[in-house]
Amino acid sequence: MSLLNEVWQAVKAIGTGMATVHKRVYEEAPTEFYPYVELDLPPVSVQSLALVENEDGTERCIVCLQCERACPSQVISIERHRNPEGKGFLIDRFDIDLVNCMYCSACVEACPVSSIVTIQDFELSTYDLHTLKADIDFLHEQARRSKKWYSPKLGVEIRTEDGRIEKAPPEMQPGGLAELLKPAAEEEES
Amino acid sequence: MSSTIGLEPVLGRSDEMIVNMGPQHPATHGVLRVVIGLEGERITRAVPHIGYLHRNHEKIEESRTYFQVVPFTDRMDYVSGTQNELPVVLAVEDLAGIEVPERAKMIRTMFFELFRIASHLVWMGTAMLDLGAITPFLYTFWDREIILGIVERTAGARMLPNYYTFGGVRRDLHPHFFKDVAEFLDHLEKRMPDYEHLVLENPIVHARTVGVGVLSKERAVARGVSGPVLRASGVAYDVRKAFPYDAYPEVEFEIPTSDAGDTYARFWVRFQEIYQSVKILRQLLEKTPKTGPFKGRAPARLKISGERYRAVENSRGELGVYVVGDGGDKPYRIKHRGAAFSNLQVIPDLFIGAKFSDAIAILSSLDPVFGEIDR
Amino acid sequence: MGLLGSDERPRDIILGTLDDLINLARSRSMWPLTFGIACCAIEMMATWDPKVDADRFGMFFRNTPRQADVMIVSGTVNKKLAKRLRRLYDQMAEPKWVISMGACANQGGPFRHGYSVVEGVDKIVPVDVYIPGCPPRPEALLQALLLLRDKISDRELRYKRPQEIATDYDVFAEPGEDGRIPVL
Amino acid sequence: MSLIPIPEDRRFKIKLIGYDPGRSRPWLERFVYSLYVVAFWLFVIATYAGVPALFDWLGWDGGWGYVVMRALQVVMLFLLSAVIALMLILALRKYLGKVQERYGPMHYGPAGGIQTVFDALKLLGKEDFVPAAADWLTFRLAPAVTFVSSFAIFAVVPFASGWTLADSNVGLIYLIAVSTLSAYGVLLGGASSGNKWALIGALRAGAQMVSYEVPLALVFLSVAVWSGSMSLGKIVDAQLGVWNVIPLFIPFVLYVISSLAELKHIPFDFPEAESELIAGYNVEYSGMSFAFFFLAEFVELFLLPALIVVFFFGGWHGPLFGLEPGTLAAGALQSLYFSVKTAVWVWIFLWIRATLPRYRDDQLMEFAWKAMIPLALLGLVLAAYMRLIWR
Repeated sequence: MSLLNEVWQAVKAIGTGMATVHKRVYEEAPTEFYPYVELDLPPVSVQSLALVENEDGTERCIVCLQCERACPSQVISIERHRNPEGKGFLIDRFDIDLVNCMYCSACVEACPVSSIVTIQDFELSTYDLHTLKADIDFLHEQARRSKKWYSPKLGVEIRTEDGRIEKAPPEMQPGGLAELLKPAAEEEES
Repeated sequence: MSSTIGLEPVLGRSDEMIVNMGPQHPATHGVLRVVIGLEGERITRAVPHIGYLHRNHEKIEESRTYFQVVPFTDRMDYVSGTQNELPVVLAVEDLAGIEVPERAKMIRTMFFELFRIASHLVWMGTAMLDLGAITPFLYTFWDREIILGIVERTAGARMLPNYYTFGGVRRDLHPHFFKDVAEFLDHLEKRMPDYEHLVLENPIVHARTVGVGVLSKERAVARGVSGPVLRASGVAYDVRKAFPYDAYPEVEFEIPTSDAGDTYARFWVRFQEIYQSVKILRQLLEKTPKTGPFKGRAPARLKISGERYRAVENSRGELGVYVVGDGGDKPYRIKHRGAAFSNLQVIPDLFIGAKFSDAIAILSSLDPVFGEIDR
Repeated sequence: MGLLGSDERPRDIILGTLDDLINLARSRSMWPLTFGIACCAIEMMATWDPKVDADRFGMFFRNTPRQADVMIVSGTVNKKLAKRLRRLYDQMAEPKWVISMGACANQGGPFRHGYSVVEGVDKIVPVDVYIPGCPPRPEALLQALLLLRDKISDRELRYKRPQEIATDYDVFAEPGEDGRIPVL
Repeated sequence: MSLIPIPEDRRFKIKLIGYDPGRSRPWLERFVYSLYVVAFWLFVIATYAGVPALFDWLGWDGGWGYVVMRALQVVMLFLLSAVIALMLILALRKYLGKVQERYGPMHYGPAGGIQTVFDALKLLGKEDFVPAAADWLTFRLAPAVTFVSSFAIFAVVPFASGWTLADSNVGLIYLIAVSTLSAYGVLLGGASSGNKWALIGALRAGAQMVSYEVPLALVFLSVAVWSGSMSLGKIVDAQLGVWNVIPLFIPFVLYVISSLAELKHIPFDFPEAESELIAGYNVEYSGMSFAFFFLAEFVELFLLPALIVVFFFGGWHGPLFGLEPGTLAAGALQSLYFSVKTAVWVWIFLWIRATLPRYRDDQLMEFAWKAMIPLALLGLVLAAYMRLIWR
């Protein structure tokens, strides 16, 4: 009898497994139709790097070389010269080797003026590796193309329809919990 | 020839067939190569060869500053993301005397346990793939996608987020983090019975794993294995309990152990660990303050002298690091202690005498990850 | 890769049309090789998971190189693995394509300063599509696979000369005096 | 300093050609896949009713005309097997997609309907490679042996009353002979490849064949004893009152298990254990040779469930609504019943494939020798005893 019971238990277990699998036929799959439907990535997602210009077209970067020093993968190379008029430096060359970048966003952490930012554009696959050696025009173009970007100092910024740069609403911010909770707490008090 | 290292004495035998399992083999979970001597289906010799993913982690890290070391450690045990960063972070915090706020510790622990679940889910899928069942792989990867989505919303990357830093974590939690994790835990608890039906209760899995690849307690200790492999052999050693770090002293959890030491026991222990991780996460969701500091005060340039060994219990076992600082901003020496590397030592013990199909099941129950083994 | 094995565009209308048809079929049925190397391999597996599901585009893994069309180099290739990678590529049946996934496969990535890492898999095998990222997200791999699809089926892209493979890199050790290949 | 000029737009955009689903469209899927089913059904009708009617109309139904007619039917069946393979590969991939919370092929052709056509065309244009270590003749012959031996089962399968190529009175013996041959193809292919994985796969196929052939023969014997005939047509006829599955329940269960083993199907897919032996016996095959192994596998995936239906589920039997048996309409209806029953069994096989892991190869042998053969003998004795009592 124990043998029969064993066989019955085995058949029952296999049946349960098969029922578990078959259950999914009636459920809608969670697939994203990626190339047909645009992907909605969180604003802090690190997919690529960009160099933001100010609204008036001037450079936000002050060429302090902090990002070059912070980079663990050593892909940033900058050349600069002293500004002949006024103080500070001007950019000669600002290259980021996006091929060898490890997308750790250490440069973004290091940037004191939030000039170098992370963006969500991941569609950078290419037939030709040379297109990924990003010079300053490429990095500016990346910023111009993207609607929103992130840097730890200023949080998530968005580009409005008329080209102005604004801080994103608190629910888009990674550390936005405090600001988000504040109105609710005030309402409770009143 | 280079392909017969360790097998020279048997080359003359005609009744033994020598096959190379790997580096490209679907069941080796990466680039392990095991040179196997077969008599029919029975394994007479097994010599594991590693080094196909040697990336020179330690020497590159010694030429980087402490802040730059952290993203490199991510790439070691790439299945369990942030777990690798913690030993280095803990050791440097000890040496530099950096204070970590309580909330930061709790955030770290939550990410640690999330990645433990993610890693065990990947293990479950691939182990079942090795045993021949395709479907659980897809289910576990979908559940893992949910975890990675939660991680990405806060930390900025899916797999290797470079999230921990000296003194805490890099960013505050996403506003919906607590809600997301609670929803995910509910979802996972609904799915776990399905996984039990498909994996643990399946009679074919029983037939393939019970009594296969038995690792005795003494042999396990002698070989220096750790993690689920050790606990399945009946040794209740867990770094989280033995040398607590971060928020682990404040949460309650058990160490699941089994005395059987076979492949099924290793499967079972990993399942129980998922339940324990869910338990820890539920407690931390209650305890963690919604707002507060997420990062302590750390100097921008760390200059460290002294040496320190710190270990954490990652998904595969004791992941340790030995850091020596010579007063500069770069480590003088970094030595990683990989859990999967030590677990791989038992391959000859378990393989020899087993059937070839058993070897596949045993290897999947060891759950090797080659970023950490070859470094 | 033309039907008749040459890189020249067939001038005949019938052969040209047949060539297009076969290349259309090839581009719509790319079976990658199961060859995971490192971190990117996990994201490569995730490309076939329910969220992204590359099987929608008719791609599924084959374990043996003989039956695979696309090799996805998903991770760091070091000098010990280089020979094996080249052998796998040689074992694949024509026509075959290579996707270089992630920073390490592209040019060595963060590990390129080490002594053991091959700086770019295109020094060993000809690469058709490169994906930046460390690791690239699954959708990026899907985009690369679709770029490869367009490269195979599109005439203009198809008949472009492949980039010349650098050969000055000594990945392959010469056999020694005793005829043995030294272990790298 | 790059040698290649950097293009104006550095982005390479995917060309979104064809058809954007955006979401799943179950009605479209059903429509496209029912087209396949209709094609299959029309092929069956054309083969078994159309071709004889054509030759009858031509008045060319004697002597050499008969030979030509049969040859034409075989060609039609070859085309039919191609349709079946395309259909079942697609069905497998779509069903696996369904149960795995994803979609499966869906972007090429409406709802992925022509995905497998692309696959077949691609394999046609792929290099067909013979390794240096392989035995050329055997290596080339093995896929043909495998395909022909599974295709040969078609000869005796009755799709409707009288709709069969050869309703031989030794049909069962023919089946045993032919199905044994299919393992030979695998064995030859694996052993001639000059590859160790393939060799292990071939040896496993041989060992597996030894263990399932004996219970299979005993099951055939019980069916023959109970039905009183070895002709498949007569076996179906004998099930007019009650299907064989009720009196012959033990042989039925054993037959399903041995069918799974003969099919090299999960949980018994040892010769082609993908995660153990890379691809097993066909590890060195590429291009069309591999396609023939694939084709043979999926033709068998249709034929073995079809034989289950013939032996145990009443074959083509079903309500005829007053149609005269033997007419075209009745034949079409009967073949529809037969196809639907077969489809249910194919679905069960796919379901098993989606769920279960793989046994170890010695466990099947142990199971076969210790459990299946005694049970098969018991089933045979019971069948003979019941035959004595009731018929």
